[in-house]
Amino acid sequence: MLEILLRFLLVLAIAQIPLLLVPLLVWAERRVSAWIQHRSGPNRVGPFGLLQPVADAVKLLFKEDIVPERAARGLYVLAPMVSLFAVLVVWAVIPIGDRIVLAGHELPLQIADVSIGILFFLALAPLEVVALSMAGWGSGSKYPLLGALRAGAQMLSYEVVLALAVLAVVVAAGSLRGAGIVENQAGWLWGFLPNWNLLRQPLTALLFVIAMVAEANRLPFDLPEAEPELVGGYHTEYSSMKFALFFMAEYASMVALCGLFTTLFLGGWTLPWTAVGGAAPALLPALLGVAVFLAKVLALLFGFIWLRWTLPRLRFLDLLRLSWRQLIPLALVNLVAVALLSMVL
Amino acid sequence: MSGYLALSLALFSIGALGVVLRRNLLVMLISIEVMLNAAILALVVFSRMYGSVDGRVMGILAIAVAAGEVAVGLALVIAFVRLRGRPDATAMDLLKW
Amino acid sequence: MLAPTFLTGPAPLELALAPLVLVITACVVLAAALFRRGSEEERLVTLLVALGGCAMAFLALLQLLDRPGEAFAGEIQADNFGVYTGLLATVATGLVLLGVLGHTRRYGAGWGEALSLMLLSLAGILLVCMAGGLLALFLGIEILSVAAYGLTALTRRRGRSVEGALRYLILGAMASAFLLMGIAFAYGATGTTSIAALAPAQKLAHLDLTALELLALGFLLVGLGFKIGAVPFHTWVPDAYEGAPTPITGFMASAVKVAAFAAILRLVYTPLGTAHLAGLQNVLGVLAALTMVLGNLVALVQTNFKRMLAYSSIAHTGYMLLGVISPAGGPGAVLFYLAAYVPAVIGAFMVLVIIGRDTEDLEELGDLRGLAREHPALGLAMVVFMLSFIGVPVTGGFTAKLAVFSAAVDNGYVLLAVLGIVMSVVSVAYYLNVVRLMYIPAAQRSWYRGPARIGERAILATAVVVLLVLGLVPGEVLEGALDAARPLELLALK
Amino acid sequence: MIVLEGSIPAALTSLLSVVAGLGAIAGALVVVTAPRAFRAVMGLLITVVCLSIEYVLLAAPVIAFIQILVYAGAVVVLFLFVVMLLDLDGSRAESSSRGPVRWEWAIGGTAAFFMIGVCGIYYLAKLPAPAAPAVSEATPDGVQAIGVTLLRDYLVSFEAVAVFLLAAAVAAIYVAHAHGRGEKADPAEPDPAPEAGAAGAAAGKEAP
Repeated sequence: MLEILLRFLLVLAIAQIPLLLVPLLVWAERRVSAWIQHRSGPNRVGPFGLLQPVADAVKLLFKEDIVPERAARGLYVLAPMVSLFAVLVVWAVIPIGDRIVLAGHELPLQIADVSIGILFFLALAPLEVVALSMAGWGSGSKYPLLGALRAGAQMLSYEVVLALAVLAVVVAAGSLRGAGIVENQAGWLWGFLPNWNLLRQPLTALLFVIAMVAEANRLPFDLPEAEPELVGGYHTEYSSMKFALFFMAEYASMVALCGLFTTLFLGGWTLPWTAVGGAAPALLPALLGVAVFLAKVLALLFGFIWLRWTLPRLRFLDLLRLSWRQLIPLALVNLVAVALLSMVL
Repeated sequence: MSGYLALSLALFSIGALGVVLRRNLLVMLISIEVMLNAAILALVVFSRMYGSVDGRVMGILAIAVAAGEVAVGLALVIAFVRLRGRPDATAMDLLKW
Repeated sequence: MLAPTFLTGPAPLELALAPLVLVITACVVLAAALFRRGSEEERLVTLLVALGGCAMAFLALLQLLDRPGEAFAGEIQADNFGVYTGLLATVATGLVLLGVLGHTRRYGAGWGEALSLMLLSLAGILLVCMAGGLLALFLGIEILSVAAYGLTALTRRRGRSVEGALRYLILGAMASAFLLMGIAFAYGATGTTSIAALAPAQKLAHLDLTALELLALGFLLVGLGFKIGAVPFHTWVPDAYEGAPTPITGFMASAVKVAAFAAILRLVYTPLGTAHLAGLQNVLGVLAALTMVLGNLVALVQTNFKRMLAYSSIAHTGYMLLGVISPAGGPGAVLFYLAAYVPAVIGAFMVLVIIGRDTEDLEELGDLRGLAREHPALGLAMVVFMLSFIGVPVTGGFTAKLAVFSAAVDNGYVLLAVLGIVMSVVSVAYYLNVVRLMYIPAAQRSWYRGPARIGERAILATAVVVLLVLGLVPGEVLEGALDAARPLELLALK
Repeated sequence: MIVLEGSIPAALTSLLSVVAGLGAIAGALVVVTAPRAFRAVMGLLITVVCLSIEYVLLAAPVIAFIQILVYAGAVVVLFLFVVMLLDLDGSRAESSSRGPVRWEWAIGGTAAFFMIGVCGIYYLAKLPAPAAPAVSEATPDGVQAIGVTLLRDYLVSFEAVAVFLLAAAVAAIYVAHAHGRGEKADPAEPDPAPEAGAAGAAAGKEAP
């Protein structure tokens, strides 16, 4: 009984991570953008403006909740919920740490350690597109529809790249479990470098990063919501908490994708040259492992923000061309090469 | 087990009805997908019944086939709409008898 | 990694060589079309490459004649039945390709796509012919169908083409769902996916799985009924035949039909099918009667030549179904019937292709008016094809009908055989109408100018010669067909 | 969530399977009755998701997630894409499609399919209980078993699927491509309606 209770609490705690990171990210985005553009950014609410996201949330809560007259009501209301659901559910298969011992029970630091975890992630992530399509269609107006169309084409194109990149890692590791892939990255490369997939398969990592940015709808690939062209894309007609849900889903999906990248390429919770993550599942090392994992994710998130304020947006056709003409062939070649190499080595 | 098979047959019947009754080409294609899904469900059920992997493997390949058929079907619908203006089987009037 | 062959027969790869060659050729043709799209010479070269692929597949299949073997966990089964039907389909495809040899200008758009789809389709057909597993059979049918949808819509700016393809696709995909459902239930009833071992379950012998078997056969029958174009499921045939460009129609009426009949013969003559043979015979007998009657009667009133041939092909499906339900000698007769039907139907469609070479498609019956006076050789060839369709002695059609009807009589289907003969007499009206039209004088029409191209001559001459040979000295081919189908018959007569 | 057997009471799983089955049927009914294609696609999505829940309950998680991957990730998105694409000119092109339903078909079809369904249910009521799977798919070995079977016993089929997808891709890209060289619309046929031209132009711009 105690074990079930502990496990339940642990799962609850892990599930909060992306949600807790969202306000931090919102704040960081505004501060970093300000820093890049030599502005001050939000600095009135709380120290360094840290409470700004709270203020934002309060403001959104009290806004009027509008449903446009031409909207298909069911779809319109459901869309933001499906969107956030799709993002949060994939977080379940990402291991944020090794095992932990609580009150004599050994528990995995992961919501669900399923044998086909990576497949789970790839299967459920595209639900996000369905949600965007529901929003675009359900709003019953033009810009959301265009945004949703773009989202559909973009995600279909980049989902392939993402899956092919993931597949290359899976082939090399021989496991579909997140934890299995992390364990596969233990040890050393040439004796002194960490045996991370980032170093073993740099091309795969690059492909994954590009596809990841496209999947998260972030600049330079944020065509579905491109403000100058489409006002706001699929969420143009949304207000109040429904808009907030979309907003949270977008940031939470960044967190989930960064978590996946950390698992696949950065050795998950392990810290090279130290004992963190390798040893017995005592309480402190396990927590340290979680901290390492989170640190890696935060670093990646910083990269995301940096990218957004540095690079200009692509044209839509260029975006699709990039995927179909360059990235997919490259990813296929990469996959075959990795498969052959891992057969030889 | 028989419950699952009944579900499969029911889905198949509903899908077939959709193909026969509806005039919207897209809905007809979707109904065909429902029929194929029913068949895949039957494969998985029998695979479980015999405790063998065969049915599931066949199901996986059948999913790929279903997806490919949809792609061609949608391409044809797009070409059709380009020519006739709406995705409607009642607009198919060039071929008679 | 392949399992070592435990047979003294051909090596595993050798069995799969023909489809493999075709797929590779298709990829080459496609790549060529992607990177160099343009001149007529280039189109000619890709056509020759495709023809070469067909020839190599033909040789690869020929190697397997009288050397039965199975490989890849039984998924490929190269018995004589499979090789025979495969050879027939390959020859048919080769003839169609030969027929468009002089038409690189006429069929410009989608040339590479058309060639590669035809080759892929043929690969699917070969897979159907040589399938040893249910799944391989299904996938072969899917490959050939999906390629056929694309080929039907080849003239994608033409409403009739797209419309025909769409109707074909919706009914075809529905048929695929029926087939898959049938395969699922067959697997459920027997616990195996191998066609040869498809016997009522021993594994769960204490349980009555008859319901599953019947459901399986029912679903399979509906699915295959669609694919062969038997009567309540025939509606796609005229649409697809009329909508497709004429050479493609020739391909569909010949090679695709061979595959459909190979599939239905394979599935009827399994332990599962023969266990319920009486029921199958009843259902298929009714279908055969309906198909013969409706095909012939509707063909009478057609004004479009392609549509008329489509209904006539439905009628021929009916005759062949008579062979399918006659275990003693029937399957062999069907094989022979296919061998006699294929050259005639390709020839007839090719005449249309040839006369329309320099202009638009000519496909109305009226377009043939006076043709034989202007082009005697073409007219004569067409006469032979029509006579063979009717089943007049001296042509292959006669021997084929004789074989099928006598098999039906042998198996006690006297009434159906009589119906078949009556319907053949009815068919005289519309086939001879074509001949009549060709020989009445008419104003100048927009047929082709200049001498016949070599490919055209070759294909028509081949078709005529084959038909005459099959009509005059059918002995060896008929024996071969009967021998090839004997294993199937034995299963039913046991 | 995958290791259902044992860890969750049997009553709960059978309840879940009934609920998911009803959901699948409800989704299919939405497909057939939806006035607009978009809703029909949503119905398909419901059916697909419910069916994959059933697959998990049938101890086949791999096919469950492949089902979601292919259907939710590709098929449904493709359908939505086309539905929205055809709607771009603002005419809600598909809403005109509640054309005449052929009633003789309706009655005949309903009767026939109900008979199949009822007979099936009646006969199938005495099917055997499931055999225990040789290898549970919840373990890595189970996943491996699928892979091994796929590439050993079904190698030809696996390759055939590749050929099928190639043929499908060639056909689909060719047919949907708007601007072919040296092609004219068939002069013998009536000109397409003006809004079709607009939709065609839009499709030409957007289709990848």
